[in-house]
Amino acid sequence: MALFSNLLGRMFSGKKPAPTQVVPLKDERTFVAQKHSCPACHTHLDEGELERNLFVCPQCSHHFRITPVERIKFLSDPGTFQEFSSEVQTTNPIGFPGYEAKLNEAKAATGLADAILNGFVQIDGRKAIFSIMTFKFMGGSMGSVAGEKLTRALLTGIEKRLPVILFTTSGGMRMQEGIFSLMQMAKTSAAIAQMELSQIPLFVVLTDPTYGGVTASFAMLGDVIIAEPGASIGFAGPRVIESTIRQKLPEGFQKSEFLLQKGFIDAIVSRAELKKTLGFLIDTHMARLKVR
Amino acid sequence: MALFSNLLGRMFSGKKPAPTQVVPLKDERTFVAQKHSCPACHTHLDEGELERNLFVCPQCSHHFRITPVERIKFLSDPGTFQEFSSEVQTTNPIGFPGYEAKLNEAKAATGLADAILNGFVQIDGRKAIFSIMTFKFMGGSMGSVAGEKLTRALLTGIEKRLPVILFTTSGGMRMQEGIFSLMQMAKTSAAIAQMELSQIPLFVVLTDPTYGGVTASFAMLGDVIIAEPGASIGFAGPRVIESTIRQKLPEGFQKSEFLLQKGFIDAIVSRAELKKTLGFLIDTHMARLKVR
Amino acid sequence: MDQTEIQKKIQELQSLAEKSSVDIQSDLKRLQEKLSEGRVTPQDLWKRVLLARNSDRPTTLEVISHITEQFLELHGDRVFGDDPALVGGVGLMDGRPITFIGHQKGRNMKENIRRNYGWAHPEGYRKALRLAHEAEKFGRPLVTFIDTAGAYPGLAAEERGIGEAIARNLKEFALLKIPVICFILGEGGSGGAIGIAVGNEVFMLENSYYSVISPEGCASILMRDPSKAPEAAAQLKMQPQDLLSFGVIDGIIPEPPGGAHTDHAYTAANIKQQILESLKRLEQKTGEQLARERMTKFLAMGRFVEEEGSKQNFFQRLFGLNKKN
Amino acid sequence: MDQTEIQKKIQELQSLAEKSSVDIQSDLKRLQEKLSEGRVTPQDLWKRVLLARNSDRPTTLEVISHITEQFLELHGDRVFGDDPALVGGVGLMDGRPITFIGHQKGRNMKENIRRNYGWAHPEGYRKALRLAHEAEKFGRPLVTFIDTAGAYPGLAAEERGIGEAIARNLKEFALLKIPVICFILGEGGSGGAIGIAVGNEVFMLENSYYSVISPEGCASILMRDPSKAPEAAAQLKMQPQDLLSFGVIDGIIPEPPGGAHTDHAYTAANIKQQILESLKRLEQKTGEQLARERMTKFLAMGRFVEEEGSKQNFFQRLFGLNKKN
Ligand SMILES: [Zn+2]
Ligand SMILES: [Zn+2]
Repeated sequence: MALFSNLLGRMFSGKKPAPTQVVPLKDERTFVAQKHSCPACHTHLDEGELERNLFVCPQCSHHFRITPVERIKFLSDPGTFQEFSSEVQTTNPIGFPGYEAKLNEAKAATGLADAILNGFVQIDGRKAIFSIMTFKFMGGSMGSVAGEKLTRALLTGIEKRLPVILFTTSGGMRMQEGIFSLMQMAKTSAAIAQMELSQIPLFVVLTDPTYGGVTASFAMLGDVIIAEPGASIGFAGPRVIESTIRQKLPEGFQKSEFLLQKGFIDAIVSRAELKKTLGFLIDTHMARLKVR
Repeated sequence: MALFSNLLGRMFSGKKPAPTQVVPLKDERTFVAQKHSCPACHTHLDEGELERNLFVCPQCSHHFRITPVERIKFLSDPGTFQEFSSEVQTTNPIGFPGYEAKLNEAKAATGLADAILNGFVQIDGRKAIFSIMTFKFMGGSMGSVAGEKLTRALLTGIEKRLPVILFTTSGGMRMQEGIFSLMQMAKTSAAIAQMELSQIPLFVVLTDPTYGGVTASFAMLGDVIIAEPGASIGFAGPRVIESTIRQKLPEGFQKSEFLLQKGFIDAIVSRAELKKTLGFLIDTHMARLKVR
Repeated sequence: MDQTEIQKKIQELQSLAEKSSVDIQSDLKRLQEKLSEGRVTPQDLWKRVLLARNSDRPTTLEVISHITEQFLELHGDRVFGDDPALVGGVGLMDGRPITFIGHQKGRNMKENIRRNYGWAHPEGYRKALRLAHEAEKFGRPLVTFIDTAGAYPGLAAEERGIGEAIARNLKEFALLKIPVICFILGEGGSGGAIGIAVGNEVFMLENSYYSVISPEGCASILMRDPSKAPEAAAQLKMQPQDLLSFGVIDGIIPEPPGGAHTDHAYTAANIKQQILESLKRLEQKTGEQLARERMTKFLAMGRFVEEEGSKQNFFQRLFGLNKKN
Repeated sequence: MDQTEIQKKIQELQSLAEKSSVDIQSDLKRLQEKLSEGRVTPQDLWKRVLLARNSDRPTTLEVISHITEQFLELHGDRVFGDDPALVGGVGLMDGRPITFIGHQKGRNMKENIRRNYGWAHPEGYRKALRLAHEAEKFGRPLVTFIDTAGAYPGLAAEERGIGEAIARNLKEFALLKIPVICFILGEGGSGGAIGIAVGNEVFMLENSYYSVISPEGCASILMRDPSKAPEAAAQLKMQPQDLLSFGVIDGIIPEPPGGAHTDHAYTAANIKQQILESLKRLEQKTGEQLARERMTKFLAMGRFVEEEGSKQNFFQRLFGLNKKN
């Protein structure tokens, strides 16, 4: 966590913080494991070229999983990201055996304190709040810290009248925090209820993969819900479902395109278009708030 | 219309009207046409016995279509019905050829001014408003008068803080009134929107048959929606659907039980239980209003 | 359309003579006939019904693309599916955010199979309502485009409650605290049309129609002969001038002389101009006023007779005007 | 449960000795063991998990029929279907109207097939929300009964958006301007449970559990051995005393000594008493207070550490307490 400056502390003191220096997380992509070829179309890829293409396969448009830092880089104006709420840190609330060790492992591997990162950003000059999950930190599992940070992002949006943009990726709730982790579903949804009353827009960007309690709470509560192409999104995982219904799942089940057809997302937007789309959504959803 | 006293006029003058003497309409039942046997189970039936059984077949529980006057008799306390809004009368708003003749025919056959009858009633001592449609009057088709009377029933409910109970039966909108008849869908729904703001309860009782614009407006907008057993309820008629999809419709399609399973009605209540159920609904929905 | 207007149209048409397509020629002829006769025949009216159904007329998405700088289609009803026959989204028109919804027909067989010929299912109406509420939450005006022969009369539509979906829209649209402006683009078919047409102001394109039943349906029920649709169409009084005279709509949007399909840009420009004019009026009002006026407008729809004075008393009493006791 | 309570239970059990079923005997033994050891073992806890799943426990509809004079089940989500695994309706309890919703399990195989073993689909959660809004509109308190292993993990549930349905409930329940009182009757399984458990006050029956994951699921993921479920159950701290000590629930409803299944009337009477007590408190408050308190309660859920003072500052700032600038 020393990686990101503690913005919130400074906010309280009233000083305007300097833009934070961000350091890339370790690779979250399946790229290396696939021996420098696209896992979808098996084309051989050059890592530099892939990065220039926002980690989207130039052949088949497969969207690789990316880190929060890369999202910030691709979707916000350079140098505008200012982290906040990094002072919130994980504990072992129900004394679950082995949880501390797992946490330390994940912290070492990612350089992050937990599975979520909050910050103020600008998108082509428009102010907004990002709350970004990462799958690399214990499968993006949602415990007390992720819930608290997400909640702070939402409530800060209300306080500062800024649109909030959530990027989801998660395997579900973090079972090592027991009932506290389940409660994060209600907690984050209550924060969104508060946003609803304040009429501050919430935009959700679903990325691969988003499952479990995250799908059954804030991921489905955006005023506008966007998905990256080809992302897997669902409540129960495919293996659980297959063992329940005892048959193979159809092709494309739980993919972004499936959710679009089933009526649960507003649009599928490619990574290259996403920054422009988010800017447009801010313009169309903040007009009244600006007038006031 | 001379049949029913004009209550509204008296309401304006502030005089309390006497209970109205109601006269039975001509038979709306399929009974006679079926040569004194139940159209569902073909049991031979005695008309007196059938009436004592609320026009429900004692063998198979087939619910015969009944007249507004019979509904009043079966569902409200004797002598409490007081008609209102009978001063609203039908005209030929778009000059549709032959409409007047058809109207006169229907008036003569039913003794009613149009397809709907409004009145104040009491249900085991609880005050309420009834608005009752009849299929016998031009297939229960909904024109300006039915729309206006229904709207007055709803708005009177708001004004007097009384629950409103609608009994629907209709083949759809009255095409002879052209666009005015279509507008009744929006009109009655706007009145229900007004009720929503006032938090006055609306209970809908769907009876056989309820179709078309009635189903696509007030019939589906009750706070609680009850159906009589075995009633046919839908938007498009079965023949239209069969000719669209070019196949036979499944058994039980558009019946009350089908709608219950599909999630569009709250409960199916037999005619014998209906009065008690309506009383219960009034008790459970008017508690707050009474406290005020 | 009065004589002067028809005269003006003919002049417009003549000035377009160089581009003269068969369409324009036949329209010209039709209008000249109208002028000479002094009034239209059922056959004239029927041509306009066919014009309303012309598959080259501008569709919802085309009109939107003409009148907005940027538009994002938003999908889904959040409960069952996304209906390609009823679309919607948010756009910027002269930099101002507006939510659009409308029936979407296809241009050819393939598109029409996908769009179900603009016959929407319940999920279409539910998406429309969701987007209307989204517009209300963020204070955007709502513009709707009606272009459907009707809600789909199919088994699945009944199973999923097409009646409930339309009914809910009628009620909820009455309550919206934003400006709602509606345009009948082509076919305004019955419940399927009014399901997204409860607006503060409702306009019809010159060659559109808006009716409680299709002329074919009316002819087959009342005359037991669907081929008598032209007569039924005349009797139903379903064309813009009729509805304007009834006070059911608020204005007629001019089409190019040959019909909207001959010049999408011109038609769209007229629609845009009307939106701007209407917004100028409507944006003066509070959300409560807009909802109340819309509700009162539809509560007053219908024609009937009654005993002297009682109607006025009824509404006076209910809306607190001239309250006596 | 402290020592005195356990002592009391043993006395109760002994007084029931004449009716002594095997259940009671084994419970007696279990509780005596607890007492002698001073603390429970994973095997003790596991017996309680099995008790929570006992198919003879009182179900939602049984509890309702015990505590109301009159009850009408209300069906349907108004968009897709009626879910027999999640039921609801309106009832009169001591003459006061209350809306009830709850998961419904079957008593035998046939009933369970119909009720899908209490695993609800999206339409169940949507019906629950509809009834909650109906209760709010008419100012009735809402009482919910949770008894599910989880939301149904099936293809159709995913297609119809089980995630969306639960999520929407979590948000909308937070806003309800009525008293909301929740009871975990038996199994409180994960998202499927919390989807109807956002209450002002939440209670657990003595032998129920409430957990983010089933013990079997936890054991197979973390220990790669589902048979280690008893250990996982102990580690997950999912039983009433745990949750009460965490401040996640507000109280524990006593069951008869042999478990709730041995005496439905007694269990229901305890639930009714708790409803009456809670209502006495909650009905003092305005709708706004109730919604605000419920929201604040859930916003405060979670355990973490942070730099000195910052949390307090954060909430102070947001909720306008001690506002400085
Ligand atoms: Zn590829
Ligand atoms: Zn029979």
